[in-house]
Amino acid sequence: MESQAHRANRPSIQLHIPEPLARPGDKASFDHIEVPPAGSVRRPDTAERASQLRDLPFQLIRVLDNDGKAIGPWDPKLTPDLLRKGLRAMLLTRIFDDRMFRAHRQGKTSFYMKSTGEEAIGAAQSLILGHDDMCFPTYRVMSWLHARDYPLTDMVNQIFSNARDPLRGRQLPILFSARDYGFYSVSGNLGTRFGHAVGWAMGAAYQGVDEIALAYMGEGSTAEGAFHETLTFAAVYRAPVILCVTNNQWAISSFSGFAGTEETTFAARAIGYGLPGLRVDGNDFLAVAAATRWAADRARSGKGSTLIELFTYRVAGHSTSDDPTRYRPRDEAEHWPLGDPIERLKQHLITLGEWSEDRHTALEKELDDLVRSTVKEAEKVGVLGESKPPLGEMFEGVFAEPDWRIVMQRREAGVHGDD
Amino acid sequence: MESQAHRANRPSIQLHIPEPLARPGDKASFDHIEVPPAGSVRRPDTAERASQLRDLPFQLIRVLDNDGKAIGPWDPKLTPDLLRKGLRAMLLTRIFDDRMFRAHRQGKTSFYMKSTGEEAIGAAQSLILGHDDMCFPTYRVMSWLHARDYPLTDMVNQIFSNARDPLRGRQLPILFSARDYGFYSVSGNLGTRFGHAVGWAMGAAYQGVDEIALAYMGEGSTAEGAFHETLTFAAVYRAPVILCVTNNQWAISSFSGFAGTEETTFAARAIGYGLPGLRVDGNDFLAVAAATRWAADRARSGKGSTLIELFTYRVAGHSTSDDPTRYRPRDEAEHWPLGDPIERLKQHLITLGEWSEDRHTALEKELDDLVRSTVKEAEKVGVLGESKPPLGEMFEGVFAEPDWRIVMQRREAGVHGDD
Amino acid sequence: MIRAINDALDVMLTRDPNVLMFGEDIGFFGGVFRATDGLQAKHGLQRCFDTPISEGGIIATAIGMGVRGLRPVPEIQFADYILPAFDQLVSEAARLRYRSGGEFWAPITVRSPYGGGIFGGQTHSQSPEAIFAHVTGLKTVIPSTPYDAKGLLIASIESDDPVIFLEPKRLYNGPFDGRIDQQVKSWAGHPAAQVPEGHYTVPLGKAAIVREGGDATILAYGTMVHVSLAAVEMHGVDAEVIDLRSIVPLDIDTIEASVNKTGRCVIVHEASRFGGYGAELSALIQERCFYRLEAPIERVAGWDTPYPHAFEWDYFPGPARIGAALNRVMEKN
Amino acid sequence: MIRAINDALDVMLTRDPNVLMFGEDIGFFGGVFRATDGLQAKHGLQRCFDTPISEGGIIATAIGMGVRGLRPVPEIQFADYILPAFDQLVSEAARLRYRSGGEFWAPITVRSPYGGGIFGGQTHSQSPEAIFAHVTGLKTVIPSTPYDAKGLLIASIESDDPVIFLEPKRLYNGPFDGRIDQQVKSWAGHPAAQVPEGHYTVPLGKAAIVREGGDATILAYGTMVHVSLAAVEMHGVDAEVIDLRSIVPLDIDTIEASVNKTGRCVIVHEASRFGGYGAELSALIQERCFYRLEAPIERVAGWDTPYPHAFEWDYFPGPARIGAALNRVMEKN
Ligand SMILES: Cc1ncc(C[n+]2csc(CCOP(=O)(O)OP(=O)(O)O)c2C)c(N)n1
Ligand SMILES: Cc1ncc(C[n+]2csc(CCOP(=O)(O)OP(=O)(O)O)c2C)c(N)n1
Ligand SMILES: [Mg+2]
Ligand SMILES: [Mg+2]
Repeated sequence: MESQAHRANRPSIQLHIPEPLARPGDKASFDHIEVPPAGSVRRPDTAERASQLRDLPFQLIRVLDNDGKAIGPWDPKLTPDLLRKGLRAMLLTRIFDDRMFRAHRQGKTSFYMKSTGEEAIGAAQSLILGHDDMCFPTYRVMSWLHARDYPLTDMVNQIFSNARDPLRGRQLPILFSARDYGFYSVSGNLGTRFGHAVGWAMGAAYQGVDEIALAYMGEGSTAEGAFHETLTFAAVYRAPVILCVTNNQWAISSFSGFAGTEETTFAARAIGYGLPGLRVDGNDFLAVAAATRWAADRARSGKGSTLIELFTYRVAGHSTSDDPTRYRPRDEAEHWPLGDPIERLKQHLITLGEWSEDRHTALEKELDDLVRSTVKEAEKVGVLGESKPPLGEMFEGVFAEPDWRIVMQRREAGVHGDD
Repeated sequence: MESQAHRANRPSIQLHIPEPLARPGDKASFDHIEVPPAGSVRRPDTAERASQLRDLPFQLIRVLDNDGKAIGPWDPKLTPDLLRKGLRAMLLTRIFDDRMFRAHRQGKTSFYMKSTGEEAIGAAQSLILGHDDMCFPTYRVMSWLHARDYPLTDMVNQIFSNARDPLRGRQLPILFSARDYGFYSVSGNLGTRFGHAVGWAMGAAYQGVDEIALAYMGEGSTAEGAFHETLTFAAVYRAPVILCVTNNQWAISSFSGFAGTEETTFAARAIGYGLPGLRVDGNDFLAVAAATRWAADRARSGKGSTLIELFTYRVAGHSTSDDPTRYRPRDEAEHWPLGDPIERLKQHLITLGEWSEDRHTALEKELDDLVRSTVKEAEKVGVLGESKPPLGEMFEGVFAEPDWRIVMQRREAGVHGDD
Repeated sequence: MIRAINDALDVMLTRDPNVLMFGEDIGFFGGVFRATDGLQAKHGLQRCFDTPISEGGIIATAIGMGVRGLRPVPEIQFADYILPAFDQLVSEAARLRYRSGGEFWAPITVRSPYGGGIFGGQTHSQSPEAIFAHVTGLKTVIPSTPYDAKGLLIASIESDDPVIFLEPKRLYNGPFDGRIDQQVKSWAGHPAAQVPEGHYTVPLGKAAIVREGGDATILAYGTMVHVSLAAVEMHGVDAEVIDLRSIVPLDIDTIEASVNKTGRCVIVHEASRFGGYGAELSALIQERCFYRLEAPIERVAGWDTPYPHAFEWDYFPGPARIGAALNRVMEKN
Repeated sequence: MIRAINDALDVMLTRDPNVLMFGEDIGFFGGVFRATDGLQAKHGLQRCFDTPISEGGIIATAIGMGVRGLRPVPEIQFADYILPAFDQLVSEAARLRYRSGGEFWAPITVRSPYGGGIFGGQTHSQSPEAIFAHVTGLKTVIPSTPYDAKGLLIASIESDDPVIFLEPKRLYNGPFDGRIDQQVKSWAGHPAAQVPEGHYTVPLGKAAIVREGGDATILAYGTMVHVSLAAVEMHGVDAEVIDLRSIVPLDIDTIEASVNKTGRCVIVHEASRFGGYGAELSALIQERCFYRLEAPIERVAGWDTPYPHAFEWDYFPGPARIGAALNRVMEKN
């Protein structure tokens, strides 16, 4: 063993605890974030080997410039119709979120989570992927469903946990499931569905069909072992899956330094698995769409998985239980340099001559009315505590067929007949 | 959603299952492995930022060239004494392993695992780290203990599970623990101690002392979620820990493709955590020592963790329960291009004029005698089934103090008094 | 109770430099239930800090620190999220001392809010105590009052064994007794809400008889202690109510003496019934009090379903279900 | 038994293209216990393949495939190593159907060798069935003969629920009955070693009365069925021996009928006693057969210590300990 004497004049050791640049009362700062101009990142062929793509995780794919123009090789050249669909989905998400958040204050639901500022992600990806593809969502990509016209009333009924709740009163509000809309069951525990997406995608490859999976994980959740297990399986079996890290920089009160970004990016994780890693402006509908299509093409042609970091910012609190002014500057959102995804897409459409302020205002009004009338309809069924599915639903779906324990306990709980 | 019609002429999809280049009956091949010349990798300053080191994981740090000379910037310039110590430890490990393997055939122990071909790793690292540092080993780095002169008799007693077993009959042979030798408790389940090393190292930093931890994980085991959790914590808190992947290319019957090396290296995992990643010739005692010292200096000066991939080859079967000829060519080991670590260090010492064939033969004889006589001594205590610790040991150490269940069960099992 | 827990942590941070704590959102923010409120500001960044969202990593790290001689008190944000760390707890923390021949051990105390009653749905309401109780080498502690919470938590931190410290989250802000038609109560005025300043311990493995009685014995822990007391009051049975306080080690003597006295027993817990901790209690009692038992031991527990969001009060074992079980053991039907 | 398992897998691979299997070393090599020997060669690389060493990843992947309608049969190399996947099994596989309102479910069958008797030490000998039995939404199946192994495994694979299929590894090559002084037996000649060709099922939730008797009831599963039979033979008690075959769902009717008949009961398992599956059995029986019981129900189980390597036969519940319990329930002391 070497002598330890030579260590005497080493700097004194201290445990490093990451700290964000600003806390409440401090001046908000995003100075550590570099925002490269739109169009500055190369777009390699989708067939290129991962080992040729190791520069990409350290860049930021952006398409929309400050004037609302689409720039550079990643411009996905989407039709105005699709862009308007996306805009509508994002706007609906925003309006719906606000309304539900208020519904929680009024005691109509037990819980709610907004995705303010992150609406581009689910909306763009939902519209780029196909009907037979499957998304493995988090609670923060409800715009996926709005982009596919999921029935709003069902959604509100679920959030109110009332008698028409499609999930039968068994699941917390917003932890949705919508198979026909390519939207896998969300649950409260983080990270565990990431690997299901790989299994689903491996299953597609096993069956020889070109359906693909797309999965989300918040940047905070990437610290779970499940993140790594998922990437390992995705890489080893070249599964046709798109793995997305939605880096909104906060995990409840913990800034992304606690997920390990002080010295690297989430997209850079891909390098260690031999996968392509794309880092994308998550507030840029076009960039999200373009990166998703690149990864989807790659996956469908048997080239395997891509890791996409969607760089964004969580504008609202974590959930109805959270108060972000306790841990970050109140005005932090205003300093966020990548803007509002809705505003940016709107400007782009206007620049293209495919949209106008008037049409926008009209759309806002239409969606607001829609949400209002939907909530009214759901309220007729009942809000939390006023109405719930029949008690028998508590005992359904534990197994495909109930065993004697369930049968006896149903009876003991006073469930009779169909109830 | 985009139409799926354009997919019609895509290549047909298939699930990719990795396969090694050669199976029994095939010609053994290491053609996929590039062996760069010794001395070809730059040695950055230990204070350099991880982001400046992203080239290193794709190279191979080697010091000893084919003539037994130490070459290039990574030459650790060890004293001949230390080199001879290392040689002795490696040779002892090899001879001890062979003897114990035979002891298993003779029914003297229930289980054994050799580390043939990998002896340089534990030996070099044990000699480079200090007495107050702590290693979190696997079952395949027993050369760590041999390098620190762990009492051989104790080791054999543990392997024979006899009355003098220092682990009191509670643990499988070779799943050792030797606190005074900086050797943490091994267990049968893989991967779970990797994170303990980070906690231990964080504890050192918390206490402001410059002790460091070093942990091992086999390349197969890196697929466990624990690997990622460990790297995440190591990076976030800049823990003074050296994290080693011993890539011996096999995990029982599974080649390293199943751990995800078809397109990348294990050292490259470091990039995604913002850590330095070194890829090292694990059969080169000097290279292992040099890389370890680099990482140790870095850790001790508060710069945090390093991931080291030790590239080697598992020459023997996985354990006494394994027959590698069932899944790889019988002569595969002979084609392995990085040679025998003992032979290479011996040649180096001879080249330096610090060793000779005669001295080597004498040392072999000495160690062989030592092992033989130690085994004889342990046999006097008893081999498996002939002798075991007192029955009461079964009930000790469950808790710091036994509760009534243990007390009653001791009695029921017939333990009386001190037994 | 949450303030008593905060107080215990504060006391231990002050007394012992080897004590430190970490977990998701517990540092600057003070924890989603405010258990560590103010502790980082008072004791420093290194003594109470945030972690990556990785329960396995949190426990692994804690074990490594424990091995060095520190006494880490990691928090898992909800007991439902202990499962990713289950392997660390079972295969490592619980086994380390045994397998290493006593060379290494992990004196860690894993704090975690558990149980239902807050409309938290399936993954914020579960009671996983049974799977820990079965693991040799782990202690599992569950307080039901502020006084006990502080004393048991300090005793847990000072224990040289790994302790799972489950905090009934529905009791954080008041002694909830399952009567959902009544006004929500705070701890103010509750006798066991008087928490002495400074250091004191409540020993692990010692149950509390919270109500003496001769007709039947009720065994409970956590929130169910209060619900059981309400049931006794509402149903007019002179039952002895025992708060187990720690389920491993278990105070079998107190239980045995009580059931031998009453000859009747109701076991109550929130966790689902099949294979729950109540099964072990029932088995032990019939082994030890067989000839004194006058009626079958009853178990009142969560149903054998996942914890259902909208059916919170149908799932949660309330005073009515406990009362019915009391009636059954009293053969009053 | 190992050949019966291999046969069941072969039958299912042949019948159903949705069946596939994967696990550590099960592909080319055929598994460390040879359960999948020859299956990759016969059915192709994609039907039976190796995996990364990541139990969590294996189960997550299986669930994802199951959601697509496949019927994956992952292997976990030793049941001791299921724990890294515990969260996937409990929070995902077991809950998916319920929480999604029936939209998704995971028809996976997790095969894993479990139990002691092979000098495997702490991490190759454990019996984790109790922690699965407590989880609502999981089925747990444990065969004790080649005939049952094949029939139960096929039934498990065909089940639409997630099944933990625990294989008593000490029975792979013969009906070990705990008499360690006797010659090791192979399955040859054992009546239940006659395994019909092709497809058949043994229903989940139906126990087998492997020995009829009137004096006492012994409840066992896995290796302990054979050890219990040996104990009966050695101790001359006319006990009824019931092989549970699946512990969830449990065949409560068969148990209840038997104990009502005999009035005495011994429960046997390898897992440590406290909080083990025997506790649930004991609780259920005293709830249902209280007025018929003539003596306390006895539990014979592993001690409440980790599984100790050198003390294999002191830990393993052998015929002598079962015999002593039989004597106690017969009040023969
Ligand atoms: C396994 C697990 N651990 C902890 C939690 C508690 N929790 C809920 S959300 C959350 C933060 C998640 O942050 P992130 O992954 O970044 O997603 P975001 O909320 O920002 O979209 C935490 C810690 C949980 N739900 N599951
Ligand atoms: C959690 C866990 N899963 C599986 C096993 C079974 N197992 C024991 S060793 C081994 C292979 C390990 O390979 P590697 O990590 O490459 O280490 P090596 O044996 O090559 O040194 C496996 C799968 C285990 N011991 N623990
Ligand atoms: Mg986030
Ligand atoms: Mg290996």
